[in-house]
Amino acid sequence: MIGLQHYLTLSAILFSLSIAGIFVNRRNLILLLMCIELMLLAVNFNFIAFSRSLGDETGQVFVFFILTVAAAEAAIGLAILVVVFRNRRSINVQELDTMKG
Amino acid sequence: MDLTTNMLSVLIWLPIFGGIAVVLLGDGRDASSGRAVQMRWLALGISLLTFIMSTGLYYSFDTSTAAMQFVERAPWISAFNVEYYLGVDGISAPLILLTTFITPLVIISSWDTIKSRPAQYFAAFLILEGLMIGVFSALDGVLFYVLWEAMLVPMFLIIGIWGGERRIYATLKFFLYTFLGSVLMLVAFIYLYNKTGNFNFFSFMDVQLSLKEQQLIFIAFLLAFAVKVPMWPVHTWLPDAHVEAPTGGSVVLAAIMLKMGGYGFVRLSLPMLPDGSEYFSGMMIALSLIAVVYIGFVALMQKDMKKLIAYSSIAHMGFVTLGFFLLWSTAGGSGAELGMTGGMVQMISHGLVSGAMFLCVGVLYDRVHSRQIADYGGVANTMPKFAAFMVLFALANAGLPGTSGFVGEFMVIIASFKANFWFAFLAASTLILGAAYTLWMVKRVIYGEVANKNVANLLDLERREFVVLGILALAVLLVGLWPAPLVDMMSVTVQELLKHVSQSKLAGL
Amino acid sequence: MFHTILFYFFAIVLIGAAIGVIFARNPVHAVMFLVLAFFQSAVLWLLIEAEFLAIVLVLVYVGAVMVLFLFVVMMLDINVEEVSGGYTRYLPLGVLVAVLMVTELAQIIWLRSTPGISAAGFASTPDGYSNTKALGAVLYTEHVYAFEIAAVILLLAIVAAITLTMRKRPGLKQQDIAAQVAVRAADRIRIVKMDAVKPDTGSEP
Amino acid sequence: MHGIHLTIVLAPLAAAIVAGLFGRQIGRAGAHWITNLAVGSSFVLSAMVLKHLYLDGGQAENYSLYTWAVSEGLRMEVGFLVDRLTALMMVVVTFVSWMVHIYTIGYMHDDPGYQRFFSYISLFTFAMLMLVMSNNFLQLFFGWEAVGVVSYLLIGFWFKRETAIFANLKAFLVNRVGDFGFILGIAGVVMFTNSLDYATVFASAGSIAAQSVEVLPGIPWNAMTLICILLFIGAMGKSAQAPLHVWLPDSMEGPTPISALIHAATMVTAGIFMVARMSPLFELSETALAVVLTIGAITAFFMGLLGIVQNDIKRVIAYSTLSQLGYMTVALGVSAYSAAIFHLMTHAFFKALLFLGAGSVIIAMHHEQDIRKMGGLRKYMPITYWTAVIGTLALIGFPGTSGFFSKDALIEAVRESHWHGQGAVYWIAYLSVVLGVFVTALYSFRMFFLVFHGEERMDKETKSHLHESPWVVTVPLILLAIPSAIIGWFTIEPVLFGGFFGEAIRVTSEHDVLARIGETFHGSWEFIVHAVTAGPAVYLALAGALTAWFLFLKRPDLPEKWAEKFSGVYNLLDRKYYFDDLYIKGFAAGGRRLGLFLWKSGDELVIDGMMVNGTARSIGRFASVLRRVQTGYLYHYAFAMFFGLTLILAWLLWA
Repeated sequence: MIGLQHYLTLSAILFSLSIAGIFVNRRNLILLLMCIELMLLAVNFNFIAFSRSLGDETGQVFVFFILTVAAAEAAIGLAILVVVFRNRRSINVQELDTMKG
Repeated sequence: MDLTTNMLSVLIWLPIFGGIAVVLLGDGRDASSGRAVQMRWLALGISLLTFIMSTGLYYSFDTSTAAMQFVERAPWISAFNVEYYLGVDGISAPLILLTTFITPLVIISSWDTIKSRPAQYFAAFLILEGLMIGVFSALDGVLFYVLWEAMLVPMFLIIGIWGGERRIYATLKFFLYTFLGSVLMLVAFIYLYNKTGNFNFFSFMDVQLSLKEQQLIFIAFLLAFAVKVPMWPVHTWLPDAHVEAPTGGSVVLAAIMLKMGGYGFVRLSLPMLPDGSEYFSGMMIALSLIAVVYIGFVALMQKDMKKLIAYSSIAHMGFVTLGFFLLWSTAGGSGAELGMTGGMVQMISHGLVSGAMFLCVGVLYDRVHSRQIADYGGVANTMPKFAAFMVLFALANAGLPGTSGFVGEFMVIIASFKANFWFAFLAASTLILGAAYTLWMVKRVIYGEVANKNVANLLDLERREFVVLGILALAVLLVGLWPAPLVDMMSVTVQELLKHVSQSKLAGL
Repeated sequence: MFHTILFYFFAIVLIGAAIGVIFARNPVHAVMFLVLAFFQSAVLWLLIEAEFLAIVLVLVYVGAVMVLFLFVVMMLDINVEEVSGGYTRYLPLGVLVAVLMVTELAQIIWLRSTPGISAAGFASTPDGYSNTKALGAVLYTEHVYAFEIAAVILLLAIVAAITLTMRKRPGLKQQDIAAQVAVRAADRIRIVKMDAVKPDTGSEP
Repeated sequence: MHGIHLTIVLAPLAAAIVAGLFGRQIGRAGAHWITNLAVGSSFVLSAMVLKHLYLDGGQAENYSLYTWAVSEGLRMEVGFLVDRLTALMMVVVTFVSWMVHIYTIGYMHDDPGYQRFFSYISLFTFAMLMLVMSNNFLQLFFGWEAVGVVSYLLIGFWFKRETAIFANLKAFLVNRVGDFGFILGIAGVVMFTNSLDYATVFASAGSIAAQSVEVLPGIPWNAMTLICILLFIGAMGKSAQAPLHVWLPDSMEGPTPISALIHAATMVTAGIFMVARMSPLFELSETALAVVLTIGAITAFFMGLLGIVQNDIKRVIAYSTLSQLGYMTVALGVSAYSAAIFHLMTHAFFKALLFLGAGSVIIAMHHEQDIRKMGGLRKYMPITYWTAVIGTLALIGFPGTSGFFSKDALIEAVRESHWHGQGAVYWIAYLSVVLGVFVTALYSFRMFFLVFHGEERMDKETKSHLHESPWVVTVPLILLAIPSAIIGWFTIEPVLFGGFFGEAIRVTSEHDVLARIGETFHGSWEFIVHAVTAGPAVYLALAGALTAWFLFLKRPDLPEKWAEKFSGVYNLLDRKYYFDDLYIKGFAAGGRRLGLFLWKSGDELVIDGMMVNGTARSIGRFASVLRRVQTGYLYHYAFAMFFGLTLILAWLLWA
């Protein structure tokens, strides 16, 4: 029987993959944003799985909000990305090092 | 609004809101703009109003009780039992009066010498005034701490923006020194809070603490207060800060902010940690005496007038801490009250005298733009009125009887003799050293032939400067000739305090 | 049993799509993989009767957000050659961390979880249960403030995205209202003082 | 009487304030009128007080004006104790002060700081009166320091002169060394009696003497000895006793009127007055009295010797003052307090007279003070000359003059003071005062002859302008010459033997040398006859005068030859026993060097360099290593976060 643990495992794998993605893709800001989307998806999996397991809809409400915020975040992130690209003609993350101490 | 019940709040918030108003209404332009002129009048008006209100504090102050007066109490952060708890007793009331007295003088003295952003400058002083009054009247740990730290900000700005050439170094040193010290005070407050469940000073006084606890808390407090006083060896920020600060900043720093340290000792360390204080009293006395003697010698060799006065401040504040910690060295506590009263009077007197000395240096600096002793000589030839004031204040600084500088020193020396001959011996050496460094400076600056063209072109005091120095001179003489009102204000509170201090907290454990 | 097979099938496709997102050379391909991942997730959510969110995921995410991504990817003239590649250097470390993470999480999930939870599948929903209805019932009552805030956040995102990406083109003629209001007479007119010039009478015959 | 006391004190103060603050408004004449009026009326009132207390048999009054402060039961008050001792001092002070006020009108006539000067000397009168009229230690200390400050201001009156401002700083600092001991003494008094009031302290003097303190651990000291010696250190500073005498000769940089007023007649005698006032305390410590005696004897003799080699007219008188102060101190040391005060009084008159006479000479010589450039002034300045004769005779103790009575009585007292034992102390004291008489006569007449007799060594220009001083200068000279000449004759009996001071001065019976002399005293004339027939002092004085005549009028070449021959001794005297060198090069320079060391090595190197900035530097170094971690790449930070997370998880799981 497929239960909570399967979903959580799937979510963990998805999460780890997106982390690996963030490490691996250091040239492309868009891919980083996509990895973040993937990460949020993994989180959503957890919420839904627990919500079902506990029989409490609040978890799903959370997912709803996460989706909202993620959409907003994607919109702003992409807008920033466009501005960055416009200013620097590149979306290479390794060139964004103004925080260097 | 009933003034007697809300007196302290009014005294705190009137200058703060006044300062904010001055900032909001003033523009960033230089002193020549009409707006700036209006703003300094506004600032002066607010500070004078505060002073007039504070005289009400003096008149309705009841000298026969040691209890807190003008108490205001309201919950502030109820989750932690933090209160907006104000009150004054004989220890804090004179200091508040000193604050409200000095601030208008500072504003008048900087009337048109601050060229850039005068409105902000005056506002900083007003806000600082309110915060300082707050520190002196706060009876809640968190309130005290918040005001204590907030006070640094205007001072930081005053030195950092309107200061001299090395102002950044000086401000950083000033800020880090004082801030590092006071952080531990917060830790101590939190520890006490864990014991008592609130931040009320009185519950801190009543709580039973083991010797170990008292020692640790004492050290935490000591760092905060010793830096402010400043005691040897954590004094080196003071000369730098003074040298770089604008005249008004130096005056407030020396006259009032240094008193925070002494005030902290009497308000917190002594009554809350009697056994810790006893344990460390020998060290405190030793440090105080080192301050008196060591700093006296160091001051002798200073080439910069402000540095010299700054060093002399350290030496004079040594008397304050010496007087406070005599209790355990005297036979049967005889002399403790005298010493503590002497320390308190010394704080007030030092506020007047060192403030006046810095104003004198400011008068010269405004004209010649140098603080070096070597750049002057024979000032008395061109500025006779100024010379008279300078000599008077110098003599007060050297502890001449009849001026305020004498009162505290006399009491402390007498009290320390009761403790130990050598304490008095070392303390009394200030009679020689104080006269030596102050009058040697006077000799090189005021007396002699006109040294150079700058001095030859000096103009004597303007009416504004004359008024400021004249008022201070009167105050110095008044306190020197008749200190009884001041002493009476303190005496009952000091007695009560000593009762607290001499009661060991270990007995109940 | 059927459920189980479906789950594993979609899960494997989902993981494959995720790997695709990470390693795709072309950003457009990456976006397409991501779309696939979202579809798979939606199906998996359907499997555990979270119908509303599954549909929303498809509609909002795939329909709007992913399209936005595609737009941006296509709009920006990204040099694919420069952008892709070079990830091999960090690959071992990334994989190591990922594997470590998965191992740890799996251990928590399978070995250290509360005994009661690990046992069976999800409890079946009662008859006449509507996921959408139940969700709506809490969303508009208990979480109505959060809901409102979410709306504000979306509005903020719209405004932010527009202000960030809007730019002034040099050729464009625009009204600067603030400048018009703040203007003073002195800025507009300049009085020039000159010596009065008399008509040269001397040369007149 | 309270109103009168208050007027006596406050009139000079008010005049000083008016002349000082409103000098420009009231003008020069206004300044000297108001101050003269004030001090003159103070004198008249003081004389009334004295008359009331002595002739009318009035009671001494002791009352407080107001409470300065109260703390821990210690009442610090301001008040007056007016008994005969005080009244005598008041009369002397106000009289000399008034004379000097009048004299100043002439002496400072052309000085731009005219009003300031009058303000200062009036202020001084106020301070001195506060000192002598005090009924407690606090006010005593106030007056003590206040006269010191006015002295400081007056020595540096011509503040453009480098020497003057050096001298005034030196004077103040040396005085402060004395005050250092004085305030410790006061603190000691408070420690044992918890009172500052004379009456209370004197009443419990016995209990102080019964206690002991350990200043150095393990060595108990009698408390009274400690207190008295500390108090006497204050007196040493103010009354310029060796080794704290160095400031007085230098103080001659001030204008001559104040040399007469402050550095001869009044302020420097404050120490003598104070010890006499404290007689109930000093009586109880023979050790302290022995110290007083020794210090006084050393000062009396050795400072007198210095007077012989000085060439500045004022410095000669200054060293003479030192020597005479030594005499007074000796009298204190043998418990002959009345004799000390008596000598103080006569000395005030004749020394003020000598100083003012010297000032008159200086005016005539156009501010030339070197006696080697004077001579033969007798015929140009008859009044000055004759008053100087009286002053000099009084100084050397010529029979019949006031100085004779006081000094001879004093020497007699020393001779009788066998209770000090027959040891070194007694003989040092006795020989000093006796030989001192010879020395006094020698330097006094040396100066007198060099100035008024012999060849005229001044240049032509000066000589052509020589003339007698105006009446404002000569009248005070005459008025001072009268008491210098005769006051001893009339007052010796009541002051020394008639119990004039009554309760003000307390002497235990075994110390009471004056009573012993009094047994053989049968009037002033008898006293003169006795001195001429019995004592060596009168003959020594005459010998000194003759020696001076021989050396400086008859054979003026001899002194120079001797100076070369005995150059070691001469240098020792000329350099004033190297005290100045010791203080300036030793203590002052040492203090400065110590200050520099503490500042540069202590403050700047150790505290600031190593502790404060050192901490900052090491934090900086540590940070510059740490900052490499901050690459600025967001993904590095994210990576660090995740890596940390996995590590924490791993730790939680497998640790």
